[in-house]
Amino acid sequence: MSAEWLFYVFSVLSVLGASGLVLFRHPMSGAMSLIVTMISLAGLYALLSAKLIFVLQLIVYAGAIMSLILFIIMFLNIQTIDLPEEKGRFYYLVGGIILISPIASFLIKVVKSLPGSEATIVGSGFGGVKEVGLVLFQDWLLPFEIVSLLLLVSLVGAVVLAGKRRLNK
Amino acid sequence: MFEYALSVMIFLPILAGLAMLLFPISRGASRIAGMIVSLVVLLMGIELFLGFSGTGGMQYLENRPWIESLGIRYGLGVDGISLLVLMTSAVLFPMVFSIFTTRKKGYYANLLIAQGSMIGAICATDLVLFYIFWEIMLLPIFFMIGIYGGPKRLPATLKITIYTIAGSLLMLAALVYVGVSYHNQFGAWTFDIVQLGALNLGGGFAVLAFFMFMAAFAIKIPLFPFHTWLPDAYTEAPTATTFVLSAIMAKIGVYGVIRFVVPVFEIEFARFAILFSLAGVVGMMYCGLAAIAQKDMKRMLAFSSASHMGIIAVGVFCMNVQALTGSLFQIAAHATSTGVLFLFVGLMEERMGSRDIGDLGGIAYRAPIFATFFAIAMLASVGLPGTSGFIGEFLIILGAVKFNGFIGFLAGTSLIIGVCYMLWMFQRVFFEKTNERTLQFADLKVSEVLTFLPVIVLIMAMGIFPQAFITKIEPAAQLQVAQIFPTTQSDVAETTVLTPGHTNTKN
Amino acid sequence: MHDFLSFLPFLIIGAGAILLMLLSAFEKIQVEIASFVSMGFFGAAFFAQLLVGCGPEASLFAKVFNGMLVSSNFTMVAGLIILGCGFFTAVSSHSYFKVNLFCTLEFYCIMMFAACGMLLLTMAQELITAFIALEIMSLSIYILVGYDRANVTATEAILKYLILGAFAGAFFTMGTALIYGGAATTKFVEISTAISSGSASQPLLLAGVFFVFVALLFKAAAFPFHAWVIDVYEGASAPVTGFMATALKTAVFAVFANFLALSGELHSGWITFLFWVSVLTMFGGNLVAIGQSSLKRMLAASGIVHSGYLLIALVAISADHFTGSAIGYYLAAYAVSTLGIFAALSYLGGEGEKRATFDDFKGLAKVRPYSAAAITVFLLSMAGIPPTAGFMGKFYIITSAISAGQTALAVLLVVSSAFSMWYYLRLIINMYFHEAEDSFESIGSPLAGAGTLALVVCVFAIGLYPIVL
Amino acid sequence: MIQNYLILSVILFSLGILGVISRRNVFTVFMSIELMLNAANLSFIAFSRLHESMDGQVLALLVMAVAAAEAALALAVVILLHKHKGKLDTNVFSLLKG
Amino acid sequence: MEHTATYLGLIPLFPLIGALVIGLLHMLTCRKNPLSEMLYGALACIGPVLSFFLALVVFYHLKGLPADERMLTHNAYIWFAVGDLHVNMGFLADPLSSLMLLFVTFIGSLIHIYSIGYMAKDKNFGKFFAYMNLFLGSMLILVLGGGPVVMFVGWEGVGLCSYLLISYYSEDTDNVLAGNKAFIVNRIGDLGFVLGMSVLFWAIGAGGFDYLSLKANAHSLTPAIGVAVCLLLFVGACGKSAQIPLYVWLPDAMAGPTPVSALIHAATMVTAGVYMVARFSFIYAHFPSAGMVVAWVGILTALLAAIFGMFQKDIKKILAYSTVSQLGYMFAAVGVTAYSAGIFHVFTHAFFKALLFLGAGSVIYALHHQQDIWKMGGLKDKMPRTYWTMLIGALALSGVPPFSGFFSKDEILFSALANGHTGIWFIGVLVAGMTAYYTFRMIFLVFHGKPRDQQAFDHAHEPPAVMTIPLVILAVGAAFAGVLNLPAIFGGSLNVSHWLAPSVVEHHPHVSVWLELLAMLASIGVVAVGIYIAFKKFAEGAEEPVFTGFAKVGYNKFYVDEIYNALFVQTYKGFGSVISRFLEPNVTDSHVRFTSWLYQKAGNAFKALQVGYVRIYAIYMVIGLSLMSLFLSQSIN
Repeated sequence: MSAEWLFYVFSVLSVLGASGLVLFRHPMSGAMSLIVTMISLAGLYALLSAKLIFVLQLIVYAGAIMSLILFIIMFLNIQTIDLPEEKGRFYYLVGGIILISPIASFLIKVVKSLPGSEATIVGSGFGGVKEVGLVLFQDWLLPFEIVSLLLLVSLVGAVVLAGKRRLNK
Repeated sequence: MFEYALSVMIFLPILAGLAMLLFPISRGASRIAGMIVSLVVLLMGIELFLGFSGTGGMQYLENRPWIESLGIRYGLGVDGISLLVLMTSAVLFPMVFSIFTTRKKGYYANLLIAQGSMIGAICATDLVLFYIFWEIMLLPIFFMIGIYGGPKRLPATLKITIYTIAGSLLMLAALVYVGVSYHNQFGAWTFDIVQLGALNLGGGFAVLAFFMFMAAFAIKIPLFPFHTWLPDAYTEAPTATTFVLSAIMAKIGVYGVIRFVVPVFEIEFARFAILFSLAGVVGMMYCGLAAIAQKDMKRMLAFSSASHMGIIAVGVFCMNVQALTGSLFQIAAHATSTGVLFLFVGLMEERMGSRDIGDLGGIAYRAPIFATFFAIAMLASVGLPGTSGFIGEFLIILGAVKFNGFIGFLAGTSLIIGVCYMLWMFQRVFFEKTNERTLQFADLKVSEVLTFLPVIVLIMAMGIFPQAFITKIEPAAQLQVAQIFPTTQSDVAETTVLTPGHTNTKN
Repeated sequence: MHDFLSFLPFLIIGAGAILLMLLSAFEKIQVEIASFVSMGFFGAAFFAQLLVGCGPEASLFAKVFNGMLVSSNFTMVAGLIILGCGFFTAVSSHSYFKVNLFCTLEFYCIMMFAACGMLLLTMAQELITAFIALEIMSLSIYILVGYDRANVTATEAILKYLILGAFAGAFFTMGTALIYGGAATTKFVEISTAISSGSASQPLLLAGVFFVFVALLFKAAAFPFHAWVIDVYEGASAPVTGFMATALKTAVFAVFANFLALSGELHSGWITFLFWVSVLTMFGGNLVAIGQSSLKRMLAASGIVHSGYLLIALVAISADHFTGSAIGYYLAAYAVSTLGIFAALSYLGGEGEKRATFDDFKGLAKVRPYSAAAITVFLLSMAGIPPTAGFMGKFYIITSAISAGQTALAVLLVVSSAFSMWYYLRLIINMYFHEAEDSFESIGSPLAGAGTLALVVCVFAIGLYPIVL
Repeated sequence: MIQNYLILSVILFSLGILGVISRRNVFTVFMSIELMLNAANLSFIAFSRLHESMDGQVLALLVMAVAAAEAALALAVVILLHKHKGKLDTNVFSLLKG
Repeated sequence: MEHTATYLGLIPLFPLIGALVIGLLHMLTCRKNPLSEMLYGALACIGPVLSFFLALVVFYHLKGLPADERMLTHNAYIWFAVGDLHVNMGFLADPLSSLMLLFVTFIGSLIHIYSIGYMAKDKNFGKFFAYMNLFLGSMLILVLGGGPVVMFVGWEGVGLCSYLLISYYSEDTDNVLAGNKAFIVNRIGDLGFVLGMSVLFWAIGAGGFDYLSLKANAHSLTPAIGVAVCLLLFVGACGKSAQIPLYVWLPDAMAGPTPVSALIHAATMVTAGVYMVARFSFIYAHFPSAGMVVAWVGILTALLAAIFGMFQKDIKKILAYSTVSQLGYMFAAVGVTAYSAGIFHVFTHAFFKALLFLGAGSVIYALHHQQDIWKMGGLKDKMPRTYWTMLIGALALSGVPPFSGFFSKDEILFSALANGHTGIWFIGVLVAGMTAYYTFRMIFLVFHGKPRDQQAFDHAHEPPAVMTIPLVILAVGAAFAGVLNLPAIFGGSLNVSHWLAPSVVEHHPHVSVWLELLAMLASIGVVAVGIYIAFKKFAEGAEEPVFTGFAKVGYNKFYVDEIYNALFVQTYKGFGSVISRFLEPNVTDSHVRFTSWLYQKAGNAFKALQVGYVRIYAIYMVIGLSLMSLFLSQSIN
């Protein structure tokens, strides 16, 4: 029972956080509400017995990525006057909701088509670091390896785009 | 050596033209080079013509695999249907090089490329190969009009190019459809026209493909109402280009119908022949009427050319051997008459700076030789017996009467319509009073006389001794007509019943 | 051994990328040298790919990679195209950066990373691998697009590309998730067996495949996901645009075709969808192209049209014995001519790409006849006029479409090509039929001329001897 | 049960789309995309639980890595944008159009 | 039974070669140093004279054969052969064509000689004779042609020469316009000819498309097709021989030099239609209903032209209308299947009408190109030879016995009556009176009374002998040609009719001699009345009247030219300008314009959609996604 309660709490929180992201004018507020969403998601992962992901969600997402974003927001010293006016924001929101509703309803229809079976109990090893690690390095070696390439590109790219540049004179 | 005659005739001019473009040579040198190349082609053409025996089959065959996975072959050959078209394009080109001396190097190069690709389109026996040459031949035309044309050349260029390419692209889809259908029926890929003849098409897509083929050819010929590119393009193009367009390129449209549409789409052809022949006669009358209102001589000739093409097309759709032979003959006859008229107009423009009918007058007194030549070409174009124009026109009308009395009557009116505007123009330009512009018009120089004389002689010879030509083309026409008939006799029967009631209504 | 050889081109390019990355630490190394290095690596990889050839379809390092990479004739052809594109992009960059001085060594490095991503993408037989490869490619391209940091339009281009690309990437992820939910796997082979055994959840698969398609269609710039491509092409520097237009498209269509071909059932279920998308893409692209005055924007829009043609080829592939020959051939033909155009633009654009519109190229033929002739050849190839490669490509697509019973698509294709004539001819008309207003001076580079000539030769060679088939 | 997670995932995903299409602030837009990725991740985890296979978790892991790489680049771009115009309005960057 | 005679081809060839030689000489030399007129004149006369002698040879050759075998053929070569259609360049000389041959070459030669005088000092002397020779060659092809297609060659050839010679004085626009009119109207007729030939070919031409084969197969013609063929061919004849409704070109054709009018537009070319109908008598004879059309058209034309002729003041126009009128008689004759009568009238008409024209030419020549009869008068004494010869011509034309015209015309009228066509006969007699009236009106006004233009009169003189000798020769012919076909009533034996019998299909009805006599007296009476009225009105020098009422309408030729102009020419031109000004740019081109307009507009719309805001692009994507989702959610139950 408590799992269901927790689920509802986390889901309400995450939806609220997401709504905050969409609604708040200042990115800082948006970022803060996104962190709420992410933490709630981490909780949901835990409920789904994905322990490693739960941890990584907290560390990588809520921790690293979001702090990077916050850092940059503060680094750029965004003032309210720098922000776009976005006068017609609410029209866009309403219009956007209308636009998205077919997509959402389609997806929900898809999801509803799944047979509604209760989750079975999984073993305690499910989602643990070791177990996931084994799968990762045995079955998913190639994606893992090429992610390194991706990160390398991203690294070089960040340097090229934002770093100092030595020009070919 | 003569085994590869056709290949040489195709690629010698193309390669010469490309080389001319690539290497920096002077204008005069390029003209002379072009002349030599076209004369070589001419000699080969004459040799080929003389060696051709009118058996109805293909001769001078070359056939090599090219893209084997789709059965596309490099296939060339000449038969009675293509012979005269081929000869036309071989015979007429040297004249262009000999007459116009003021153009740039690129112009001569483009002319050569045009010649090569046209010969290619005429000789190809493989649909894809034909299509390739068919498209290539538009390119030099495009550049010649665009670079060397008249003041309003840009819209004209765009119109002709996009219009004709649109048509040919439709044909591309249709020809692939034909190839795929063959593959589905016989399990092998081929685009060889002889083998495609065995194809048995039916159903809506076949009709669609037939119309797509016809769209390409109808635009090129041009059949009414797809002729609207023609007046602008013919008027704005430099004379030699207009000459090439009207004398050869338009004919390849007609030729394409005979060579590629008839064998494959016998049923559809017979079914819609009445429609297209009607388009032919309506176009003939429409353009003929439009010609009378033109002030620009070249534009008038453009309409006249369209009008004649209409009647040539009628001959193709009448599906009897007389009309078909007439069309094939008229193809050459029209090239020699109207084509040469375009050259004459070009000469006049070059010498007097105007081709406006209202500006001219009395040239006959200043230049009797020129006037005589012009008159002979003009009379051939209106179909006077004793000139080349008569035989074809007579045969076409004769065949059209058999095909459908009403069409025959309408086709016959070309006798009247043609003569109206031609005489009107001749009166304004060659008769009446001279003015200061025409006073200084010099008669043809000896070199020009020598250039035109062969064609003038040819016009007369084709009128007086046409059998020399007809024996070579008639068997092929017989075969072609025979090809339609076994399958479609029942369809055609009702349309060919003679209805004389139609024909005597104008008393 | 065969696995290794098949993988060799990827390794060569990766090694080259890393080498250049390391070299960039040294102040002394000139950009020109980097361009030669990258040319060398691309060339080496190209010949490696060519020499290896490929037998039947084979899974690479099946034990280690778990069948996530598969090489076949089709991937080899796609790889050859990508490597060739890389080579010629390096060539045109070489001359481009003689006048536009914002290049550093990392440019070539990132280009080679992009090529790595593309090569992986062509071989990927698993969704998340494909996604990562796609991201490697996309991130590299983003960087290349925004490489000229001082240029606000380049920055705008990267912004647009990045936002929309990431947006599309999110759909890919969601799609992968749904497919994973439906079939419990993300490997193509296993998805195929799941579908045929009926164990997969149809709705989830439908939605998942749909989202994956959305992402791929976005990358391929299909209608209505095409809007970014025009702005991004304009903002990016000419060689990069050329690279994007060719190599990226090749990679995307390769993975698209591989994905579609995984199961005949899957393919046949999506024919109607792809049919309409391809029709809209062709005509939408034409309509966008018609009004453009900037060459790059026109080429971007024409790229949309070509995507439409390729989508037709996708409709017409046969999932049972998939060879991808029509797609491969068309991609090659399209790549050669597009590369040629962008090479010419790189060469003739001048400093800061000051010659960018149709009007800027008026009278080019009078001043630089050979360049104009080369551009004409490329344009004619794109327009599909024989005897160029573009014509044969179109011919094969029409053939495959009609063979697959999609006659209507074939007809629409030719109608669309007729429409497309207008803007190709417009440039030719501007080059040939007007008097020159510009002197078209540019810093001569023998390499540029040689590269263009090689491409011209390729256009005709591919057109006249379609050995790919 | 699992369906609820998926529905939540769909809702979050939709909100992410909404953020992208209705907001002009660059940060918000990027974060909305992150939200979409998170929604996808939630689906992965939920399906992984449903199928009782840890592949889904690995996939989520890889997606996180990709998201991180993307975020790094995105932030570099944001800095670049800020350098140019001092604004974070996506509508400011509309030189390329037509 | 036919015989081959290879020299047949030479008959047209001589003048044609002459034309070529003269034409080339003239073309090459006229600009710099023209050759002498003597040379041209000599060259020009060689061809016709040689042809004339060959024609005599043909005549005697035929005469030497039995009546049934009087057919000489010569197939020079296969002209063209396509499928069943075999057309030889073949010539056929039978009694009919040999008769035509004789007088064509004879009169042709005379007129050539006459022209040497008439055309003297013309700057295009050589050109004139080239055209004349060309004409004669074509005419001979027409006459000798062994089949309809060969005949058509000559048919169109003479049309061309007619055009060239009418517009001979081409600096004057009106002359060229007259030439154009002639050519175009002739072409309308030619359309009928060609269509007729085509129908004929498909009906019975497969067995050979020459007269002999056609004649052999004519029995298999069905009535519908037979009538159609007859009428279509008759359209051709109408054009060439100036019958209603295509007669309008002939009066205008008088713009050409007078010898041309004499040769082409009176004696030879215009009778080609009659000749053609006679040639096809093997068809016409089978379809009397078609013949009736021919006869009525002919006689009405005769009436109409006679009415016009009564009011004209141009001497050549008067003669022109009289030619039209006489041609009407001829068609009436062939229409009632009196082919030999028609042909005989062709024969006599050639003499007296050529004579009249040449005489008129002398007058015009003498008066320095004055053609208005109201400006002449009293020339009788100044130009006696011309006067007397013309008088003979006028008497012949009026049908006064015993001049040739009387016999031939009477034969026609009698045939009509004998075949039961009283109406035709009655009109014919009426027309005979009118003919007499206008002919003598002309004679009196020109030669009698007082000179009306004293200055011109003073300069008038008899033309040189080269012009008068042909007049005299023709006058002899005009006076006595009638005896060749003297009817039985005068003790003759219809020699010409018997000569022609193998060539034409006709039968002579037997009617009582009294009827014949009565008819003859009636026509003589009417003629006498006509001459008398003319004498009363004009012999003593009348002044030019102001036409009112019917006379004005008649003088203006019932405004037919104007009506034709409004009805056909202006309509044609109107169509032309509507097409080129309105239809061509706005209607036929509309499919192109509309497509490109739509394309451009749609392009602009799409251009406007590229707003440049990234958010909007995302919205496009989402719109697409939504629509696709809607589409896809259909497939999920």
